[in-house]
Amino acid sequence: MKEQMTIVRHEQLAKQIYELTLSGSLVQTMNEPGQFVHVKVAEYAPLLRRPLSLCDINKEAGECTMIYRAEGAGTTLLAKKRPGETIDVLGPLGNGFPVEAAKAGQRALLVGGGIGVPPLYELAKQFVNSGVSVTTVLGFQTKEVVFYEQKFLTYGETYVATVDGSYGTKGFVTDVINERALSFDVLYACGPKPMLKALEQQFPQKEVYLSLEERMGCGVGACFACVCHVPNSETAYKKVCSDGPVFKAGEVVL
Amino acid sequence: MKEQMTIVRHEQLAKQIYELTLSGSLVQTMNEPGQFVHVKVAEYAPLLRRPLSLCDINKEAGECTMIYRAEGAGTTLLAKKRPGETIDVLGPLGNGFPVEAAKAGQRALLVGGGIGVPPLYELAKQFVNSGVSVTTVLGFQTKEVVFYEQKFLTYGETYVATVDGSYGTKGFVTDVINERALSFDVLYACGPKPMLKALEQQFPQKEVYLSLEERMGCGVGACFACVCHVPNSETAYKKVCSDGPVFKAGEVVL
Amino acid sequence: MNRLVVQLPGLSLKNPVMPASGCFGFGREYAKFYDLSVLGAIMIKATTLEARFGNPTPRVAETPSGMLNAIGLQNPGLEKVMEEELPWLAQYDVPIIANVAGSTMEDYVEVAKHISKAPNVHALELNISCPNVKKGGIAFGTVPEVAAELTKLVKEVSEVPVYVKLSPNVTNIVEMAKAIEEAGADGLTMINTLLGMRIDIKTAEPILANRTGGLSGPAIKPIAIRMIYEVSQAVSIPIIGMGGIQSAEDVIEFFYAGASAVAVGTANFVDPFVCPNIIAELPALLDELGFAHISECTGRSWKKGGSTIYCGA
Amino acid sequence: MNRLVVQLPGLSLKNPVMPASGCFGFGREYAKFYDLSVLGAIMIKATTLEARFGNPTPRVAETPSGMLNAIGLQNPGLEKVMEEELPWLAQYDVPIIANVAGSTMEDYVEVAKHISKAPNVHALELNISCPNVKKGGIAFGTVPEVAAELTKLVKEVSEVPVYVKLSPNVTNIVEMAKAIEEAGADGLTMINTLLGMRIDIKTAEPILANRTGGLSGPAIKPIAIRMIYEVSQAVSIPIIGMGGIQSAEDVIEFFYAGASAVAVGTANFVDPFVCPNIIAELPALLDELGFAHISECTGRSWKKGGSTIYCGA
Ligand SMILES: Cc1cc2nc3c(=O)[nH]c(=O)nc-3n(C[C@H](O)[C@H](O)[C@H](O)COP(=O)(O)OP(=O)(O)OC[C@H]3O[C@@H](n4cnc5c(N)ncnc54)[C@H](O)[C@@H]3O)c2cc1C
Ligand SMILES: Cc1cc2nc3c(=O)[nH]c(=O)nc-3n(C[C@H](O)[C@H](O)[C@H](O)COP(=O)(O)OP(=O)(O)OC[C@H]3O[C@@H](n4cnc5c(N)ncnc54)[C@H](O)[C@@H]3O)c2cc1C
Ligand SMILES: Cc1cc2nc3c(=O)[nH]c(=O)nc-3n(C[C@H](O)[C@H](O)[C@H](O)COP(=O)(O)O)c2cc1C
Ligand SMILES: Cc1cc2nc3c(=O)[nH]c(=O)nc-3n(C[C@H](O)[C@H](O)[C@H](O)COP(=O)(O)O)c2cc1C
Ligand code: FES
Ligand code: FES
Repeated sequence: MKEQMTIVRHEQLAKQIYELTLSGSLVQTMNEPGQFVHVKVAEYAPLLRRPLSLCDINKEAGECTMIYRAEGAGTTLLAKKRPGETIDVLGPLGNGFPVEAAKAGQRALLVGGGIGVPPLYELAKQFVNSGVSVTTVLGFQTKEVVFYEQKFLTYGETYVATVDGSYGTKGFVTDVINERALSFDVLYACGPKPMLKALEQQFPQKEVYLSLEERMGCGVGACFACVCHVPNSETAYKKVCSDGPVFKAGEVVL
Repeated sequence: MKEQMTIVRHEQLAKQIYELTLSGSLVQTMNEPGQFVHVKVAEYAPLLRRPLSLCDINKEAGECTMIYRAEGAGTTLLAKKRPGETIDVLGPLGNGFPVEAAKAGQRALLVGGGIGVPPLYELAKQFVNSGVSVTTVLGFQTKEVVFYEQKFLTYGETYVATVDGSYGTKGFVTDVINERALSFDVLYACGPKPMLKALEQQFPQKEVYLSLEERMGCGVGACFACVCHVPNSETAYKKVCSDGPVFKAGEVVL
Repeated sequence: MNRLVVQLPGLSLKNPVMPASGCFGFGREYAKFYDLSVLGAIMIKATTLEARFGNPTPRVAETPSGMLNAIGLQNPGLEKVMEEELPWLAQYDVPIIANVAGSTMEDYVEVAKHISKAPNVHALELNISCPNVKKGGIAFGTVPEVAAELTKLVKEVSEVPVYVKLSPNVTNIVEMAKAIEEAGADGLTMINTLLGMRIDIKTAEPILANRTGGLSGPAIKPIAIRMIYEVSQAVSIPIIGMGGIQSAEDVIEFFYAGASAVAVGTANFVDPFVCPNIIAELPALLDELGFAHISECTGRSWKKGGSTIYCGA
Repeated sequence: MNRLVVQLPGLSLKNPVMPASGCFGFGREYAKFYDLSVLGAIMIKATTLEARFGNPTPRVAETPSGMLNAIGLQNPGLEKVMEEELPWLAQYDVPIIANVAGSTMEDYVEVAKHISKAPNVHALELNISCPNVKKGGIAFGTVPEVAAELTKLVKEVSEVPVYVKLSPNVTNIVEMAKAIEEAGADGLTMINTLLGMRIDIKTAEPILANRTGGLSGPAIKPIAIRMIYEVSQAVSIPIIGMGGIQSAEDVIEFFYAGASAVAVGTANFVDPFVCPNIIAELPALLDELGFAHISECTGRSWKKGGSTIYCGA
């Protein structure tokens, strides 16, 4: 569950956005899109691991890919690492998207916001392999940070929205869904909390799965850092790291 | 005085002993053997810089070489760095060995103990260039950590002692000097304090220069971490980092 | 191989390394990584009378070589701990140290009375210093008389030895320790976290929803070492040391300072295998340093002649 | 570009960034790296009545994201500072804050009386908290009444405003701060170092010859932020904040917590250019955060509505 994995590729995709491909035997234990790895970027500081979602699992090649935004101390340092160097990876952790919730012949709507886009890629891949049709809507702040549109296009219809209108539809992912009146059987989303809330509210009658983000300590369920409330209880809780990060809409309070 | 220098070579010479060659424009400001550079090994931790003596200054190639023992946190991390990576270097710092104290035609005795050996190499080189004859005595704990004997041989007679007798003369550098009755005009030494004390006591009538080691904060004379006493005064002091690290025997209390 | 065996009041430890309270839940999560029976003991998450949800999130923030937490003593409450967590832990051959917390003295007494009856609870650890509970918690840990009174009350009802966990947020840690020793504590555990804070540069809001939180991790190690060094020379009850331990070398440093056993907190988050790794590395380190038994290290930095035996490098 | 200008009692600062006492000597060494006139002010090394050699070496030890020091107030004594160091510093257009230390109240008073007459000394900083001086020093910094009395005595003789430097090694920093404010201090500087220790794994001896030392550097930043956050809400005199500052972002964090200016200590050792670099970066950071003037940041984390103006990301 913990390995020094080797960087095989490390490329910048967009402004501050990096694609990191690692090889190691841990890949053989990776199955679910939406699961994450917990990455130790440097030997001493930063101290804590960084959670990054699995974006692509390639068991044949023994490789997995993550996409991340270099912003704070840890990810900025990570962005400086080069192929050949190794990284301490713990995982896969958490419970991912239930792929089986969409049956062959059904249509899954995948909605990603910003750095929430990556886990949807492995999900799209698995759907296409199991005969589920995929529609993807990706939302970004601005043109400069758009990534993976082409990659998603190979799996199905793909729409992009940017908040400032510099690329694709101007506005939010929900604007695209509404304008295009996109239909689907099951919805899967990952992105900022306001986006998840909007989707939860808009489709109360649908089967909707949401991937949450929360600051983590341990990443394995031991420290109680990442809890969220369960509806209608003052003390009941779920842990984002080990019960999630993917929850069915309504299961937890957003 | 501060530069991100690039690693051009990084090789292991002996057990835990590494030779690090850096290139950068700072090399053009490096002149005195015995001066040191203050190296920041990683971006965050370890926090403090590590003092390392200049071992070889190659202005033509724009390269300088240091030799260090990987032992604690900083040097162990340093040993993992590979050619092409950069290191934050501050220097050259301190006052080195007075090369001009030995005149052409005279003989200099260079005495190094363990990881005190490196600065003597640039010193030997400069002596040979200025017509001073060089005798070198190198002391190590054991055979496994012996380095640079061949390199010193190109500049003159070279003797090696090991404490456990596994290589060269069994015993200390002073044993070699006594047994061989080595003669010299000026003595230059760098190594553990007991060795420096022994040399100071043995040659009270000679011109002797000693390079000291002390735990440092700033490395530039501002923090008062590295002071030593001056004989016959309770408050007078010298700073190893900025007044030294090389002192004339008798100038400071060992 | 009994050179790691340590005997403390109520605790017969196969080795002196245990996870610290709050950094290991009730053991279930780390049981997926390794067999918990390798541990010297387990300090379980603070238990309160009633179930607590704790503070709003974010509850953790990273700091240089450390982290802040403001979990707020989330736990399922005494009843569930007694009925679900402790029986589950009983499958492992490992003594449990139950961390007891509350808002009032009565809370502590009530929890202590019951939890000390659980067969695998071999000792209590009174958490009088949690900086994240607004009512009471912090005052218990900073006023010697109050800490002493609480210790006495709990001692009266507990069926197992009582260790009191010291807060480092005090002017005079020795005074606290002595008051608690005099009140009858069987041992001390130290240190709990230092009160700290971080502010988000973009929003100007504290990063933690609770605003302040407890600082733990390697950053606080020198403070822990200093406090254990001072306290161990002033009291005669044993100390379980903690605060930033990450390696077998750190363990030895805590012993030298005066600890008789150690707990590992934050480092579990960095490396889930840290406890078994440290336990595995200790014998070789003892060889290297020339000690037959780890107990020889306790207090070595201040015991007379402490520095004469080992003559390395 | 006067958006960095800060007015404090006695101090008209072109920017709020200054090196912290003891981390910059008397300026001579860093003058080789850059023009000292770029600095907001300089806090010079603690000055005592007589010259002091200080403690035996080793005097420093590294810790995770920090360092311990036990210099022991080495300095050339009042006379030499007045005759050599301060006149030398007068060539730069930069106000000096003289750090005053001693073993007795009389010492402090004597040094304060004289050094406050130097033309380029614009304020005093009373170092009542240096943990390395065995006689007296530590008590001054931990007992509110004693600190208040010392403040009063020094205020009586000083010709310039008096700032008092708070020790973090106390249970109740707010109580200390209020006592000192009431005694007439013009400002506070905080925090001094935390008392810590490291032990050599091979020898079992403390690494510092003085055994314990003061912990500084990024490791202590969250503690400094918390203390400034608490104190700035309780007093109305300004605070010069310090403790682990390494970057322009750190400076803003200290301002948000409640500081009106900042000092940079340990970071000078890591990067001799850190002060001018921070000063150069501040204007762009203010732009990014949407502030016209750095003073708008002071206390923003607790001032009402503090979080509503900036709407980033
Ligand atoms: C389950 C999960 C999956 C994620 N997957 C991805 C991904 O695929 N790609 C990606 O770019 N980001 C992802 N994130 C967010 C990512 O973890 C943070 O952006 C990252 O930890 C920030 O680290 P830093 O060094 O840049 O920031 P710093 O500011 O240095 O981080 C300081 C601390 O805060 C935590 N932190 C800061 N921002 C966040 C955040 N948004 N969420 C959680 N913790 C945070 C860090 O982990 C660290 O402990 C994921 C988060 C979670 C919880
Ligand atoms: C002027 C000078 C020149 C030196 N030249 C060389 C050289 O050419 N090659 C070489 O191998 N070593 C040299 N040293 C010693 C070298 O600086 C230390 O071995 C090194 O700093 C240890 O770092 P670490 O990360 O291994 O140890 P750690 O234990 O992680 O170091 C912790 C702290 O203690 C300091 N420290 C530890 N040991 C020493 C020591 N022996 N001297 C000074 N500070 C120490 C470190 O600098 C650091 O601040 C020199 C020292 C000085 C003062
Ligand atoms: C997330 C977290 C939760 C904690 N919860 C508790 C607790 O419930 N009870 C307690 O006594 N200490 C608690 N602590 C303090 C630790 O047990 C320990 O004293 C402290 O973290 C110092 O050790 P460390 O630096 O190894 O983490 C907690 C610490 C952390 C980091
Ligand atoms: C080597 C060293 C020497 C110091 N000397 C003094 C001093 O003489 N007087 C004083 O008030 N503070 C002294 N300090 C404390 C600093 O001024 C500062 O308060 C503390 O280091 C925290 O800031 P930092 O983390 O930026 O270093 C010293 C600190 C260090 C590291
Ligand atoms: S991060 Fe520790 S419980 Fe989720
Ligand atoms: S290391 Fe700071 S004065 Fe020498």
